[in-house]
Amino acid sequence: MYKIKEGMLSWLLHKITGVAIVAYLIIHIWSMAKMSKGPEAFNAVIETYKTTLFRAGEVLLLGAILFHGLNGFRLILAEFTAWASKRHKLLIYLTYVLAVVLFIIGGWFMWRAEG
Amino acid sequence: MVHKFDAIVVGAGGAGLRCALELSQHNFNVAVLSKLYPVRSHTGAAQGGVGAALGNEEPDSPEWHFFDTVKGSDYLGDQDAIEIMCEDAIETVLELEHFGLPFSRTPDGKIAQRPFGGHTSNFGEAPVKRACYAADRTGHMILHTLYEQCVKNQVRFFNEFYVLDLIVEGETCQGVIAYDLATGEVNVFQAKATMLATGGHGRAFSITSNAHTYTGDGMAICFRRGIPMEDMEFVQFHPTGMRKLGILVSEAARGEGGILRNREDLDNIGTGKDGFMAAIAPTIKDLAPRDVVSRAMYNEIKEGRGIAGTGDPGSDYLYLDLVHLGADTINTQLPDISHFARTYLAVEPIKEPIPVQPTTHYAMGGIPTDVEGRVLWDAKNKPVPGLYAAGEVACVSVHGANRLGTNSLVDIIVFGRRGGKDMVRYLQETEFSRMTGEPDAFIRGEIDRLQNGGGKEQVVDIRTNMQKVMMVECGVYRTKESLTKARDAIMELRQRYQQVSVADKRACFNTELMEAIELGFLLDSAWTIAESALIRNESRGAHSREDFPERDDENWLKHTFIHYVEDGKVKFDYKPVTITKFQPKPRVY
Amino acid sequence: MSSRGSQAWLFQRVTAVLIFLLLGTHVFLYHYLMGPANWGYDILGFGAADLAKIKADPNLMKYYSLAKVFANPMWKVFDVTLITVGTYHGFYGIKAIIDDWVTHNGWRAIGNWVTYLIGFIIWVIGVVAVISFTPKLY
Amino acid sequence: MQVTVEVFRYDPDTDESRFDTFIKEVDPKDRVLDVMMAIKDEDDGTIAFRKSCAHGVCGSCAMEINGLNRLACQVLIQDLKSKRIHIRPIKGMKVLRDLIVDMEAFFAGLEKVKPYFIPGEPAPAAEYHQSVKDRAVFDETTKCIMCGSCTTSCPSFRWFNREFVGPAAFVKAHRFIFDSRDGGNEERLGVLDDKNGLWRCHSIYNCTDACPREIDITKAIGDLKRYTVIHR
Repeated sequence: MYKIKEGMLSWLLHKITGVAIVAYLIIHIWSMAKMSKGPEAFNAVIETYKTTLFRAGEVLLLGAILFHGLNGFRLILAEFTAWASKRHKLLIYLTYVLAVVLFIIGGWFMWRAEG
Repeated sequence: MVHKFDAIVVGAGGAGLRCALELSQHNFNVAVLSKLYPVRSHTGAAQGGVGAALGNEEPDSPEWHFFDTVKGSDYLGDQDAIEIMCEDAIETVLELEHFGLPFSRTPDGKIAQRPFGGHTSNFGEAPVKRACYAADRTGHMILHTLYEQCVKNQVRFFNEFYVLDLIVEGETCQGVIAYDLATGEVNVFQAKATMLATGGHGRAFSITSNAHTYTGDGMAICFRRGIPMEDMEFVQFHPTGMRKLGILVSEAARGEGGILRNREDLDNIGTGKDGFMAAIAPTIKDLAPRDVVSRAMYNEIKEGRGIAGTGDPGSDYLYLDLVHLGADTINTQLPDISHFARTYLAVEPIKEPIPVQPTTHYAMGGIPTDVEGRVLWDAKNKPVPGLYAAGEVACVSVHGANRLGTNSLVDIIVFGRRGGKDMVRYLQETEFSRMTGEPDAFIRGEIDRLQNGGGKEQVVDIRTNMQKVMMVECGVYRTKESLTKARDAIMELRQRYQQVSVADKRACFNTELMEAIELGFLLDSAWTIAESALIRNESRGAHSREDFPERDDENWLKHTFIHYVEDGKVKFDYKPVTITKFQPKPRVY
Repeated sequence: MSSRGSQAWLFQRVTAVLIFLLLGTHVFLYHYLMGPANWGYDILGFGAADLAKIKADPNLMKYYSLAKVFANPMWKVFDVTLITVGTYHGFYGIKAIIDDWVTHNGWRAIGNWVTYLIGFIIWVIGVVAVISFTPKLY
Repeated sequence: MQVTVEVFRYDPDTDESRFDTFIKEVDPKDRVLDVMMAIKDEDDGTIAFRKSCAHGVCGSCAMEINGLNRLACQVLIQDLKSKRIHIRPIKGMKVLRDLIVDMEAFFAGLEKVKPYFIPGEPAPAAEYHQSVKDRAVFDETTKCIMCGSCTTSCPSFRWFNREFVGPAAFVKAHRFIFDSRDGGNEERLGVLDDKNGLWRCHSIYNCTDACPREIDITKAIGDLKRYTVIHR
């Protein structure tokens, strides 16, 4: 099998996280439409948001958004500046490290928060 | 299968493509046959530059270039041809630039030039910047630019078609026989005019800068058909091949200021102080021509001043010191060479010297032609109608006994172009003639013998033996004894070659068969080299006889023509050197 | 959708940057100021009476704050913009994946149109929800 | 040191493929090509692969070595950091025999971008004027040897779409588009901005990692993307 190097791994992750975020976007807009129908409907939706499954999903979503965003930022840099293209491996690792660090901090806060 | 074209070009290196381009510009139906893909040809390995007296960097004149080439050739080059080459070089190089070749530039936007071995101003006064370059990949850029222009002009390419024979009817060439490597089919290519541009025979030697595919095909094909070979004894050894590998460190490295160092000189590494060459060629030092430097290196090693100090020219080496040039010059002017040193030797040329030893590099001799690229039947200039040759395969002779750096690229573009122009003339006045018989019968028989002969000999044994004996007995220095040994060994190997058979019976990409055929061609080259070297009882240029250390203008100011008589037997003929302007003088630098 | 690859490529990058800015504000406002940061209510202008009601039902707190926000039409415009840019970027991304992964021409065309259609429906739902959200304020 | 070499074999006559394994004693400084040649000379003469210059300037011996496209003549055994050497043909092109693939489509594909000089103005008597700075802009992409390592490492080409113009052609296009003397950019932009053009590149860097000439191909493609956006 052809080796999956840094750039290719990032590309695959970018696509996977992208699809995940779009899936969330659909759910989010769908539930938002429900919420706009009054306090009762709103509260019902909020209750589902508070389930463990949904909260775990939201924490994962944070990870997806962090990676997709940071990697997207790296890609823009790489496509628009020679400086970044020359250092693509360094920047990719930086993306990973930043994404993981922010994910741990943000995820911890999100999980701890009372919904 | 039978193909019919106005013209066939065999070989897709610089000379072949330049010729094909010329023909395509005149709307002739032209096909290029190559045993490789076009940009794989060995022109792409040429690094340093192409000589042309543009005078962009400092005053220069084609006449000085003319003189340097004559002197470099040790007065064996034909002066009428050299004069034409040096004058044509200027417009040919400019034309290449107009084809888009990305030459490096001077600060005022002109083609940049650098000094090179043996190139001087004012008839030997001081080194001159004459080599037009594109970083250290000038050959690569020439090859790609010419290929691109051929694509633009929709030249028809037959890639991986290995030409094995000429079709000669009466005394006229009518095309070639080619073996299609992908299908194993033998194809007949009929043409009014054929250009051979197949390169040299460096792979006859064990240490060489040449490609694996550099197997003297064109020379052997002609030799077998009764066309003589001219000046085969002259084989250039380039001073700076990478230790053991033979990969070339271009003369551009010394052109930019690189200095050769022996073991007594190690303290001077990085200082830029003169090395041992200063004593041998006081005027141009490390930029002396290649034969001079190679011999000097050989002597240094032999006298125990090699880096290892073993005194064995086979294994000992010297240093090429670039350290004092600084990272900037090394990285921008010599990027490829630095890359090679890092990849293959794990040497960082910015910080440490590169271990080098002389490597087989270039065949000055080859198929005799006139200045229009027409192949000659004999020393009396009788042309072979319809057959042309240019580049390393040919001997015009502009390089004589030793080629100057950059003149190989000058040779291919100038004579590829001139050959093309003469082919245009020839095509306009010639009709197709009828082919008789089965022109491919001989080659089919040969292939059948190699594939189904049942002999017990192995290609690799014969090849290894040949390369070793040529390197040791027919190398930088030669004697009657060593050459006799070489000749006899080659004769024996030729006998054994008759018993070669290949295990691979497939039709598609039978590379084993291809290597067997290449070995047959190489054995012809090796044979003619050894025979010609044995007969020339003098030292001239790259041909250094320890038993005849002096140049002998009285008896040997002439070209050798070696003819095939029958297997094991050759006959010699001689052609006087054309001298127009520069009378032979002792060659000191 | 642009027919020219160059414009689509540029749009994808421009929308990425916009999303970064808009989504940052969105998250900060809805999920921080209205969530963990209680002082957010001061900024939104909640009085003591509002806070008392909210205490009785934590869920209502969110509803109220949202209502307060949407009382200002600027924020509706903001949300419509975010939905538009987000659905464009997201669904164009899906289309790009389909372009790559689905090699059969017919299936690719079908996949693209289905993507456009879903994207459009989601966009309409989102926009309608934002615009039609007119909660009563206490 | 001893290495285990696994070589892909394909027999066009029977349409069968397999891996052959050879145990070889090698010097760590040997190149993979040296080992391949030793196998051909000593073990099995029928193995077919291309070779020529043997120092990385001709591009004949591109193959997939331990999962990466490389030139066999450029990889030293010690650099592989593995005693197992797994060799197969570059992917995405028709295998003709063993390690030899059909390059005709690749070469024909390059021609789409008009990879030749189209003069911007009539040739002057001497050379075209070009400043050192203008020459430097496209220096890196002039290094390309058309070995095909980049294009056949790119998933956009290999996995999805053989019509994709591909990194090698972009490198060629870059070399001419950013040549101040060239005037053919209008003709090239159409191909670059096509659905099989630049936008299939997702900056994966496989091409850059594979390039034996160390061309930053992804950067070159980035240059082309920006150029195309501005000029279309």
